[in-house]
Amino acid sequence: MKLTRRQTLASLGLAAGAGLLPRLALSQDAGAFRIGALNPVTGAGGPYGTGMQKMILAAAEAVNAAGGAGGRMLEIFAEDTQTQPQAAVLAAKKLIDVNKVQAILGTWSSGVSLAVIPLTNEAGIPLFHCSGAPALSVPPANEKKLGYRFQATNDRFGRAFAEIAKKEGFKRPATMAFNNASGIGNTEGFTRAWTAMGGEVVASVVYEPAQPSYRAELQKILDAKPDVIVTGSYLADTTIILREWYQTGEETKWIIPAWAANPELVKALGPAVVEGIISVDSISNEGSPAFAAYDAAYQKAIGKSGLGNVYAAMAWDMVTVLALAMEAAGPGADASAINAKMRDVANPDGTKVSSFAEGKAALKNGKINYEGASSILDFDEFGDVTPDFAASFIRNGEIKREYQVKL
Amino acid sequence: MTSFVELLLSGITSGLIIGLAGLSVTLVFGIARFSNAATGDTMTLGAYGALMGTSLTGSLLAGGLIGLAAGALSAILAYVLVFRPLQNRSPISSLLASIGVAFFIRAVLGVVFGHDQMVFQMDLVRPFRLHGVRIQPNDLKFAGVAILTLALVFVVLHLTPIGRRMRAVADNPLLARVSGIAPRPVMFTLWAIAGAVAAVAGILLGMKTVVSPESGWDMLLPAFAAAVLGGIGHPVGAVLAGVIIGVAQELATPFVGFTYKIAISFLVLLLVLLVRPRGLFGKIEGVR
Amino acid sequence: MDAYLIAIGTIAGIYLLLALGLNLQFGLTGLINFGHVGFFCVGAYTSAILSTKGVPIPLSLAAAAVLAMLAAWPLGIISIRLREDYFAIVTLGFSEVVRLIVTSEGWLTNGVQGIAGIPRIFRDGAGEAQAVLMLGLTLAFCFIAILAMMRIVRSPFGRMIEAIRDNEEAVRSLGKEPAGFKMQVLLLGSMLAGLSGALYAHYIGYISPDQFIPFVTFQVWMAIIMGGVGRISGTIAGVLILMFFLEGSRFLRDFAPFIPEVSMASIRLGVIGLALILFTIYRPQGLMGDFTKR
Amino acid sequence: MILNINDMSKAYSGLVVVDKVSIRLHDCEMIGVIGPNGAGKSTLFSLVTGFLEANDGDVVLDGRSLGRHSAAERARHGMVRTFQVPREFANMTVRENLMAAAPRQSGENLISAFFRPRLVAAQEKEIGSRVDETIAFLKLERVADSLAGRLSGGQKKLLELGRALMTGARVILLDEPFAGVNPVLIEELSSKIRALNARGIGFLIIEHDLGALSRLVSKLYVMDRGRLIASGTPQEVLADPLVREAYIGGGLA
Repeated sequence: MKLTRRQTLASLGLAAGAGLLPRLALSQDAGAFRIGALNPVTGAGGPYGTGMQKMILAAAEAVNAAGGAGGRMLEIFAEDTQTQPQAAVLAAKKLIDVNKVQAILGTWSSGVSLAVIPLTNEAGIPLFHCSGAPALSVPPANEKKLGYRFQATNDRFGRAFAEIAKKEGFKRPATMAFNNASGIGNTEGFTRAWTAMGGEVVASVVYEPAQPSYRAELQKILDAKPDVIVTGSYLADTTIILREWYQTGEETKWIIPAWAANPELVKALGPAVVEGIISVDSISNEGSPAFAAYDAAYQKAIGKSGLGNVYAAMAWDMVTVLALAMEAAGPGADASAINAKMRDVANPDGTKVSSFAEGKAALKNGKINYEGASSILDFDEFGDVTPDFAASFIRNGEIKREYQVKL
Repeated sequence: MTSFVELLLSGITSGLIIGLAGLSVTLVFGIARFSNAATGDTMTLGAYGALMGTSLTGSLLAGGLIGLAAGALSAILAYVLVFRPLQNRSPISSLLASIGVAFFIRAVLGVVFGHDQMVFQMDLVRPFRLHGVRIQPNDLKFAGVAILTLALVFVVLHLTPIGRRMRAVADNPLLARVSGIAPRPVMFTLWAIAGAVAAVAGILLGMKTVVSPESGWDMLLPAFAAAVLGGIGHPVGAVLAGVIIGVAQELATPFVGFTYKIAISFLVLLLVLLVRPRGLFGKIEGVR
Repeated sequence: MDAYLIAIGTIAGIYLLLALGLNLQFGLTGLINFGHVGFFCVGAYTSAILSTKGVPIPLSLAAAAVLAMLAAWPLGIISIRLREDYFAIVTLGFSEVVRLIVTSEGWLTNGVQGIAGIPRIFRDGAGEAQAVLMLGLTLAFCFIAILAMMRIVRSPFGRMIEAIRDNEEAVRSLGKEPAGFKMQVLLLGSMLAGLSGALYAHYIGYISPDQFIPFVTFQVWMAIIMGGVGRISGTIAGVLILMFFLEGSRFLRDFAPFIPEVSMASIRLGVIGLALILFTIYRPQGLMGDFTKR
Repeated sequence: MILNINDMSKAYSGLVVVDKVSIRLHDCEMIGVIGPNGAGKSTLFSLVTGFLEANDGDVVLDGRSLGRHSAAERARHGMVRTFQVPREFANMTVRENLMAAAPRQSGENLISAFFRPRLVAAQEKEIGSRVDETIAFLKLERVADSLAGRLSGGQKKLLELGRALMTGARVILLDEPFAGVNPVLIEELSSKIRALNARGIGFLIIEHDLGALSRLVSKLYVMDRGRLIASGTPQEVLADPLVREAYIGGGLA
């Protein structure tokens, strides 16, 4: 088996071409509005990516069924980020250069969004993402104000933690953060908000993942005698830390983000260990009609409840909000005209609507306010959603929501 | 002071796990003569085996034995399919192939079990105090299992005919072949033991932490460091070195910063190679 | 030209620089460097940090190459005389420590947040023209590197490193010190990796510590092993295979919808693993034949 | 040329492998070292040439102590060894093997290799002609461009000898030059060694083929369990009862 360099090159080109062909052959109808669905189908985001992609398709179908937006049908080009910046950049380049998409929706991890946003900025098209990193709100990443965040920032989570800690009457908080942008974002947000209230953080630790033991880290925290430990952590490390903490015999309270303090954690550790833990979540819009519509679509596409994939709900909202903005901007509007209408269709002071069809009709009579499936979906000046938060307490193995926190 | 002692105890427990992994590395190195990068993922495999076994039989002990068997079996398979065909080639071939084996095991585990964490359902108990020092019963159990495993391995190595033959091969493979010690049963025993020991390390790690397809690979560097520090090919050395590394990690990180925890084992590795390339207990070694 | 293929070509060029360095180290000299990604990382961060602070890009590229080399130097002093598998472990550890350092030293590297907004090398003109220029620059570096490799292979230096690969003891018995040669090879390969990292940083525009995991090193290993160890043509072929594999899996879903998407990352890992095993056992000389038939 | 090996000793964790061995090699002598398997002969060679670190003892070549020098430095001073199992550069041709052995090549410096091509080319030409001579002397013309790994055992021994010659060695330590070599080639090899000796190169030879060795050397040293137990002319040594005893089961010819 001897391949010359030329043959190898040729076969590579051929194969790549063959892969592209079916997509290129899709009706690249000049009138359609082309959208790139760039999701973490494989890699760490794999559990969510497929659902996100399918919900983008489903929402686009709903828009097209309602006669399109701004006189145009939506056409979706789906790609996988592999939850890796390098692969995501290649995919984004393909979407922008080959498919000529006019918006990219659904990047998930902060690393990927940070890598892709320079490309969308340069192409002058919007990027809708659900990443937590605060850096995505401000220049250079968001200098063109084309980036929209459908998930609360980690910093905002941190502020919610501080509000809850204050409300619960804690005096001596300590923090533990997983060493990544999201984990540190949470605890730094907390520390900033807490010290702004005049409080003091008695100890803080940033730890590396994948350790056989977190005893030394815990010891440092516990030595400061905190009354509550606030974490920016994930499920695996939270499991290990709580297990070791319980076995030290200390009685401390915990405030943990809901993606870590969830039923899985209760199952892994048993009710005795997790008793009294405060789990903090941004409030999704579970009771809303928009959520019901999304949930039905999710059931149909995946066969599971839409509750299990909050990012898929965000992806659903991304398409709907984009289509509403297109409708508001009118036929033939370009990306910047559409971008200018984003807050007009999503933020308050308008008729509350919960689907594209409803909104399209209401737009004829003036301003609308889309209330989404993932949250009520209001954007601040940075293009970030500003959801409220809920504090849930784990009691007897049940996670019960007790009150809301408005920031 | 009590907190120092507590950290020390905790370090010894994690150190024993590192030491077990290092023992597996060092056994393979002593007899099969290459650094087995698949050790970490054999650990993971053992942990998953034990998880499956526990949920099938409902007993942690039976599950652990199943995990142990899974580790041994996979190591023997790797030997028969990969390392035996390579045994007359340079150790580098085996090392490279062992990385392939590592990736392959991890990929299979990822496909079969997914990437969500899994945990051993264990009773968590509050510690008791001895002169003010908190002693965690589970730590004692882990240490007990680790020490029992070590004892068994040393019994096999020193008190059984096959163990004596293994040590003979380790001392001089050429001589052993000439003098008629058939290497084949020796090799099978070696891989069974190496796989089982790695599996025990993986199971203990899984009980202490959580099980995910990546968890074993992260232990590879500490395991190698333990093997080198102990004097590669030297079982007792590997275990003691593992304990030293475990203790060093727990005690030193509050000073150097927690994010540099993994770097400690690398530092130990470098220092040993610089100062005493033979390791703490190294015998004659082709030092160049 | 298709913009997507230009993008693939650029990434392939970046990988090729990495692979050429590793081929010099392993294929020609027998150095088992399992920490190649560490030097790639040093290069990427050097150029990213300097250029975002306003240093002109040609300078930051040069600094990246030099700094990666400088990082290799103490490592070489400590470990170059070690047995080959010790060297492998030490280099693997080195790359992990580099990753820990860029993770932890946030004041310099912005830690886990990574460095965003790294300026592109070509900023004027249309997007397509920029992309073609970047591809051109990357391939030009590859071309220079390939010419240099060919020069090295034909020189007495090249003869000596191949002798070291074949039998280090014999080299010493002839009165030559292998360590010096190996050190130079380590430095050269690291320089290429550093340059490659710098190009990568400017091309992707965003770097963070989790992009520099050992898996990258082993992808490059797979490339040179599949292509043919010790041969420049093999290195090129290997990188093309690697790109085809990495990008091809993007299209695999169109043809094999039965593979669950979530497993795809595992499958990629498994294929790399299998390739390493099968090629080491059955075709150690790689697809392009081995160094013996240059 | 005078080589003095003084009180060479080596022990591994208490086990003495080489025990105070002293050997003297005067102008252009050829000396044989014999002894049963495991007597420490090869270890002695490694100690002398610096491949193993000695616990004690020294090597003095022409009045210069080499005991603290690295293996490569010792080789550069003119003391070159071969190996019991040939260590050819298997993936290089015979010619390349020999070219690589030539000392002081400026092309081995990367900077010269890149920026002084003419100097390097001139040197290569000069080395090339010396290699041609060596190949002709060793009668390796037919395999000059074959890969060294494909040579027969005897040819590999010749090649190692050739490489040693290319370094300009003054004394060569041959470790079992006749092992695995067919009888015809043994004669060939012996005659080459004799010819080189006549040109002024000293030889220290470990060999089990006592017949061939006795015809070659003027003096034999006998080692057993790490110690020298006898020395003298081949006739004297082979008649020594101590030697005979040491060799029982060792297969004395």
